[in-house]
Amino acid sequence: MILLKDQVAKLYNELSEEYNFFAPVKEKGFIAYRKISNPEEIELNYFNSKIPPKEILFPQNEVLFEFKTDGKNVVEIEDRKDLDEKNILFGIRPCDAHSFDLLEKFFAFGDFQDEIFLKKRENSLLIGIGCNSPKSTCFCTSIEGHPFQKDDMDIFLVDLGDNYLVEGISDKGNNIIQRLSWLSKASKADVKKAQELEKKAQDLITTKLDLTNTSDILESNFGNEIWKEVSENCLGCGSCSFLCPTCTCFDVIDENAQYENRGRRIRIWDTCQFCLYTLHTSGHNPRNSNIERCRNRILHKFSYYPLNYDLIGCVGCGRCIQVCPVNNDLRTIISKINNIKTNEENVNV
Amino acid sequence: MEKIGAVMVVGAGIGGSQAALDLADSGYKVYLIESTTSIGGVMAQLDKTFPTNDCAMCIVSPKLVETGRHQNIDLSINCEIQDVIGEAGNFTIKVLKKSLYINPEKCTGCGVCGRECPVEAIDVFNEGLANYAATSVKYPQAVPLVFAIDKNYCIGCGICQGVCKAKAIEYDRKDEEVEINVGAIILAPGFDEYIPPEGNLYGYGKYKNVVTSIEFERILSASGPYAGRVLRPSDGDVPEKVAFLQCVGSRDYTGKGKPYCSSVCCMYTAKEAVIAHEHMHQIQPTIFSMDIRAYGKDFDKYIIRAQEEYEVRYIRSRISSITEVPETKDLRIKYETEDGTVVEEDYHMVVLAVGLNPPNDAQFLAEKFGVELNEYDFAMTDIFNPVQTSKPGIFACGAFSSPKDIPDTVTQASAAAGCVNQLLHEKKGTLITEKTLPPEIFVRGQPPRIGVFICYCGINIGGFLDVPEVTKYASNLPNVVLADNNLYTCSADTQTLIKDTIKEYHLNRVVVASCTPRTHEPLFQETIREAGLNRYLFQMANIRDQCSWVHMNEWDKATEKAKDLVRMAVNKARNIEAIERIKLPVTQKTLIVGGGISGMVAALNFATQGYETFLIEKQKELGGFARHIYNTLEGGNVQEFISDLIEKINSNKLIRVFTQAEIEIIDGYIGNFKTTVIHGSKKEKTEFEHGVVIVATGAKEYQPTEYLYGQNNKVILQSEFEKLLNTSNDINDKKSVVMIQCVGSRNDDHPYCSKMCCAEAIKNALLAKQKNPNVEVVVLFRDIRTYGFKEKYYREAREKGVIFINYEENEPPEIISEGSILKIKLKTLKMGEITIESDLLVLSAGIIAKREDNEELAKMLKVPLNDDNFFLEAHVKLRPVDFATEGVFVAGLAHCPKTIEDSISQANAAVARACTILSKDEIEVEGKIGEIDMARCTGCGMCIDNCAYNAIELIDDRRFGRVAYINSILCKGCGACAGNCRCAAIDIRGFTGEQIFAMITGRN
Amino acid sequence: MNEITSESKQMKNTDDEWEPKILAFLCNWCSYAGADLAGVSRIQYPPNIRVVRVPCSGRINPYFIVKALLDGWDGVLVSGCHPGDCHYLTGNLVARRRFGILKDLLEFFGIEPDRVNFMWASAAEGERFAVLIRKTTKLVKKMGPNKKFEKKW
Amino acid sequence: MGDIESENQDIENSIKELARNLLRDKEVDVIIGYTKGTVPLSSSPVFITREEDTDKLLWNNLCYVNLANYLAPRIPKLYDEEGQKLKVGIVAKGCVGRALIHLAVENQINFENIKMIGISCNGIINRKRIEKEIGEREILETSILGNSIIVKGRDFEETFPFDEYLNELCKVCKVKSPPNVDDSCVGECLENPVIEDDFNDISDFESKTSEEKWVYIKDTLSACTRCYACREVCPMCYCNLCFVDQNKPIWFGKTTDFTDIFAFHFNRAMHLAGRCVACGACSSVCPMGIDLNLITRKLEKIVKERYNFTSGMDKETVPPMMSFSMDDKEEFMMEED
Repeated sequence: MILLKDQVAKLYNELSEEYNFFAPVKEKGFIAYRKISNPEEIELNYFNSKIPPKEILFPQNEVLFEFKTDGKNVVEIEDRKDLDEKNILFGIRPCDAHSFDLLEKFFAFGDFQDEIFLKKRENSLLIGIGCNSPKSTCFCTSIEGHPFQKDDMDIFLVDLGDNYLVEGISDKGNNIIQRLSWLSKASKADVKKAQELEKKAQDLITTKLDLTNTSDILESNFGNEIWKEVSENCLGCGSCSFLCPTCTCFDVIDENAQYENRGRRIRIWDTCQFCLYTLHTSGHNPRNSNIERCRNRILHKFSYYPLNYDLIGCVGCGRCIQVCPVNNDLRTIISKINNIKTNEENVNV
Repeated sequence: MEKIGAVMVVGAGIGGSQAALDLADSGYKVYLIESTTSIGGVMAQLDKTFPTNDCAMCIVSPKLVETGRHQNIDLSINCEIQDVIGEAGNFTIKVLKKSLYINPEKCTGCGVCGRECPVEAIDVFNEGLANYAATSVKYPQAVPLVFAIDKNYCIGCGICQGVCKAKAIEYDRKDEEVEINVGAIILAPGFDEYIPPEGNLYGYGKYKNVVTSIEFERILSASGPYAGRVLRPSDGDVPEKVAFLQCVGSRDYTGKGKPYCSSVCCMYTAKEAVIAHEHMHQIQPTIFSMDIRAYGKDFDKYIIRAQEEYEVRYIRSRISSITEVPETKDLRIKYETEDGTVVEEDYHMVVLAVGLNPPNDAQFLAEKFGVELNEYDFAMTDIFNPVQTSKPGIFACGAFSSPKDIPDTVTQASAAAGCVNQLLHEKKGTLITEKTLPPEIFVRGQPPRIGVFICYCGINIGGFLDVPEVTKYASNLPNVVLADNNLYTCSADTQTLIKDTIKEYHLNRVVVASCTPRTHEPLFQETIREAGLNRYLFQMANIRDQCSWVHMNEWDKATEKAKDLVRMAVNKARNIEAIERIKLPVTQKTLIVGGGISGMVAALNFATQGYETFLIEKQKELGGFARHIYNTLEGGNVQEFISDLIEKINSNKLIRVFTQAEIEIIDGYIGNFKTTVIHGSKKEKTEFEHGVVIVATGAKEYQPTEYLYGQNNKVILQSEFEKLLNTSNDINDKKSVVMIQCVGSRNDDHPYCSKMCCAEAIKNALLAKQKNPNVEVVVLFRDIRTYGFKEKYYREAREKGVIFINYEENEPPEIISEGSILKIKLKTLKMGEITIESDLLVLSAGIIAKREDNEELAKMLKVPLNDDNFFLEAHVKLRPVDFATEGVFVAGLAHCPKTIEDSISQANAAVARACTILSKDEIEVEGKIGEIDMARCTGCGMCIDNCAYNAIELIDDRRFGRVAYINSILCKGCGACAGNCRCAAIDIRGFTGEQIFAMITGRN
Repeated sequence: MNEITSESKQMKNTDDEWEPKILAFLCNWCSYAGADLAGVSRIQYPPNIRVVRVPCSGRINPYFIVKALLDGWDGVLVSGCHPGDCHYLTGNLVARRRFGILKDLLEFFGIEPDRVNFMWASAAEGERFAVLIRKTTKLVKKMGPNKKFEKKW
Repeated sequence: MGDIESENQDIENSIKELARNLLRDKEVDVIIGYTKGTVPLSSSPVFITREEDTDKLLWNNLCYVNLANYLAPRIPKLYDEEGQKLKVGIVAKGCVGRALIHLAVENQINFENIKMIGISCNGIINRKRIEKEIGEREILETSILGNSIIVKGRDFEETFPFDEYLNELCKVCKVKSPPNVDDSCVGECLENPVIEDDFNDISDFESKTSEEKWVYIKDTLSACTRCYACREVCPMCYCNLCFVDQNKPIWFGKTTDFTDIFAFHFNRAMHLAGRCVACGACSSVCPMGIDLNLITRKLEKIVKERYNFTSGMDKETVPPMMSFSMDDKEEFMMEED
């Protein structure tokens, strides 16, 4: 199917009644996903958002429930009522779309099912768009993805210049496309153009990380000297993880209303890069320095994720590379890790 | 006869209160007897005090509250002494406690009776400038806060009896006579001010706009008749031109006033002029004075500031009469300027700087106690020990023995206490009582169970806001187990109720919503402690003084405010914890640095009391500065006094003297110092421990470079002249001796008065005249500062023909050496330029601090120096011998220039202050102090710089590295450290971040 | 999302009746005593302040003041001993530096300068205390309710 | 004076030479400097222990991280195997020197173990501004040519005048080189500097009404994600436990509600008064591009005008929050009318 560029508004108008319509907009010089009220705001000509779209389903501050008191005791707990609302995440990138897979795995792992996230995920429709020009820091192809990866979406768009090629991926997506009867049919030339764009985009990704053995190497090199080197200039800020589409750590706090007998429990993003993250009440901190904290981040994504979910905990979006204040480049770190093994193999041989 | 471990202090002004506190803190039972109905004396009437312009009430009221509450002080007001028998060590005094017609046990000081009293009577406290009721308390912050009925005005209408819900009014209450048995007596009745008699030439009493200085003081006061605005009594206008006349009733040989100098008027006048200008900038003060007697520490700087910053004009002239301009009620003053012209000026208001008289009942007291008075009716005291009266066992302090200012009074009060210590030490601790209290209930970790007691305070609270509503509100707050209200929460029966309630409801926090914690917190704390709760598990909400009384016409809003205040108190109470006060052992030994008169007097006092004492002297021999002095102006034989002291020191086994000694290290803090001394010609090293330190390092004589000193052998110093007079007859062949005053004093390098040079000059002039009546003695002076009774000798000198000529600072005499004579050229205002020929020029060299020595010692002891490198006491007015660093005291010239008698007083005072520590086996430290969370502290050191008490230092902790450490002994809990700490590593117990957070927030 | 904006219920009156609530930190030795004296002297002043007693103005951490604003108090008043009168010698001087910076910064961040006021009042200045309470109440009232920090709910 | 390009070359050469000498003469064990970043508009702090590695050192107007941070106690890595403190050589532009000196004043470091490789900094590029102006185009390469910044992408090339695109703080910087204390500085350094500053650059903002200021501040800060990159990159934010991370009580909320964001930035500013050394690193590293420099300048102005203090100029002057004077300005105290 073909969506003309000037039909985006029409699409919005048709779906925004039923769905909370989230789309990329330009805000303070950066791209952010916002629930929009005016389709003019939508900005699809962009690389990627500053903060990944995970914030739509897993916001930085999220009220888990509210409670009421009679001044002395809690008398009533009010659960979230908005979880049944339907969402459209419009115009997200394949890498970020993949991140929802990882997030889902995390929130559904083990006995505890995080209903809030899962319900929202269930009620969300992903309309993604291929990356015609990936950034130099992108490396999705190293993680079994690519700039036109459609598997994780419900509907996939390709920017053909004047219009978008629309492809229904899931049943959910196809249902929607059926409703949009006014969409025109795609021609063979359109499909071909899309394939060309896909090829061109893939070629633009020059970063190739060999992650085949990384998990194994990491498992056997917990105490390696390399961690000191890798963390040497790390400042311990949370930029990399706050902007990471796959980071899920959160903290839980309670707040009281200022003038009323009520309060709420909120979860807020946290990161393993903060020293407070693992600080025990006793004062003991098992990850007492940047060395352990940097290591944890790498291990979590490239060792624990593969072990637990059989997936790499990274989508190759490159945000952490762009944003690190001291330019502690993930690509460099991975290649350093891969290097250890080679050296040791040499020794062993 | 057996000695008694109790002391009577007569007079509860600042002096009496200080003496009582020092003794009570040292383990003596004190009976404090006051003739009026509240304590605080004159100081409580003052607005500000010189030279710091401190608010008098701010600094004195905590002291008064402490006095009123001290467990070892038995305070009786409205008393009269009936009879005294006995002798040093055992006196029996009959005291008449006159009825207040109000039962002090029941009176809560709420003041309703005073407000309802229909008879407007005169308010003594405001010096007749405001009206007050017959039922009254002396002033709002009075201690004890008990009302009294003035029967002279009372018409017996019974209204007060009707309104008093505490049933405290007892019209038929009788006087009571008691007999008190004590070992020593301190007389501190203070003074009465000179009141110009009827028909005086100043028109006082006749012209409305002529007021005395003490009346003016009340006008200045924020709590005075015009609420701090300076207005003239005739029409309430702002007086732009105010004249202050000095020496009203002082330095007066006409018989109308007193011949002596009242010592304090020059300074208090300067202060009043400054404050008047500060309160209202349009006021331009003019001060008419003879000499400006700014002889005390930092006084001269104050005078200079008054002139330069506050536009105070000084005119050297004595005014004897004033006329009123009838139309304007302005006052006309005629005076002669120094060059002889006569000027007439009009002023809007005139303030008479009235002198200090002996107390009106001086004769009566002298008779009852059997002490002698001097020629002016002040208490006669020992020539070297100014607190020792003519009768052993009876001491005098403050203005009773001579006119003096507050710090001198406080010093003398402590000195008297020091002498009592010496007399009664073996009976210390025998008569004081200690309460037995139940063991504390352990409440830590238990959920708060709060009891709230809300007070009606008669109608004081209940009449202006809805107490039942507030009670209901309180009962619904989280963790509140019980909320109740009481007619008077402070009454004795309510205390029992509170105790019972705590037990019945297992309360572990108590909140009282009533009056101010400043007066009542200790009472309630005591109550809950008696019920087994730690006294810090208490919180107060001030819904009277800061709510019902200030919103008397806003029932709803006052009720709402009271609810908020109660909620805030409950919120805090939820977060309060028991605080255990740390106790520390005290090493009952003392270190005295400096073996001059102050050091030796202190050492002997300590040793007499049985304290082992280490006396350190830098020189080879003891004696210090006074070794160069032969006699005092009053005739005391100094040399004899010193050798007597040295002999006593050397023969006392408890005193260990180190000569040629220097301190290497002083470590530690109050009660627990450790010092290493290097001493003797062989530089031996000795280390010892001690509990207190007295700094008595003295000062030195200025070595002039001016006036040809050192170049011409006819130019000598006053000390050298004294030696010449006392050891030779060289004076007999001298024709003319010229003395120059203020050499090395009151100039840019040493901007202070050396205090003793005037007396020294006059003493030596008199001796010279006595030995050789033909010798001409000329004294060139800037101001003659023979304060107090020394004025007599100034007059005597003039009578004996000593010539006094005034010179100005910027035109000093010029010395020309011509063969065997010296020519002294001088510009005078009245005579033009004159030349005096002389065969001996005597320079009155000032006293200067031993700068290097002082700096080194100050650093070791962590105590400050002032700009002139003398040691700086903790508080200029009320803590004259203490340092901010506890356990360290100062005496003698190290503090500032002073006379031998003053040094001795200070030494004894320092001993008394030290005894408040040494008398205890262990000291208990303040509970509400700072504590450091080492895990948070980064050791940046900001708190160290912010701490006024040197209580914080950096330590290397095994786990946390370099972190700050608060010495809980030294900490006073002000929180200046915690206020600045970025890491919030410091918290103040009782005012923790969490507690204050709870008060700010949680408005649900 | 779950954002319910609630109007502050602090004073349920209409605008012209609105009365500000002002949190006042008073040092124990001077200003608190001055406030007591105002009471003893029955000097009337507006019922808008709520007092927190602190040992010394030096104890007042800027957090207290910022938190009070964030928590919806319409004004904050801090009062200590006059310079030189501090019971703890120099606590108020330490505090004064802090307050100078705080006052400048608050203003720079766009908080109305009159929201936070600092004053000195001695134990003898009951009248002055009342006068300045009247003044600060007037100033805060003029600015209207502190609505900058209403947290989204 | 040459152009920026050649200035950079000179500075870089001098850094390399001084670093080599210090390592060769065993005066230091490790050099902290900057090396080339892997992405455009960046540089990367680097630790060099071998003489031959000194060639990695670089200077390029993108060395925005304040290296003093690596000596602040929060990142205590500079110890050898035995736990002995390493001797450190640190590439020091003016603000790095100031930071080190202020850290010394606060007892955090000791110059005994430190050599500053002083350089005369010629300014740091405002990379966030360039990023924003380039917008949704990818920058692949940046360079300095003459006095211009050249930014190249796949299909564009833009030129920015160097002077204009400097950090606002660098434009008004009066301390280009580190003040010399304890003779710890090699290379360019200032001896007994006296700083005069008129702070005209913020007078526009200061003259705004409260409401205008509030709108600006709110707009600027509301993007904050509270990743604390500003705090972590700040050499003066070395608390063990930052106030926003503390509990008992939790003074300020942790959410990204503006109330909580305000609390963080306001109190952080309070904590930096008289301590901030105006390096601008906080703004350079903010992932959301928040510009905190205005606040930085105001802090400098407050302490200068109130207490005549400039942070990090010498070790002897007591910082304003550690001292006080009877005569401090108190024009802000409320008085009776």
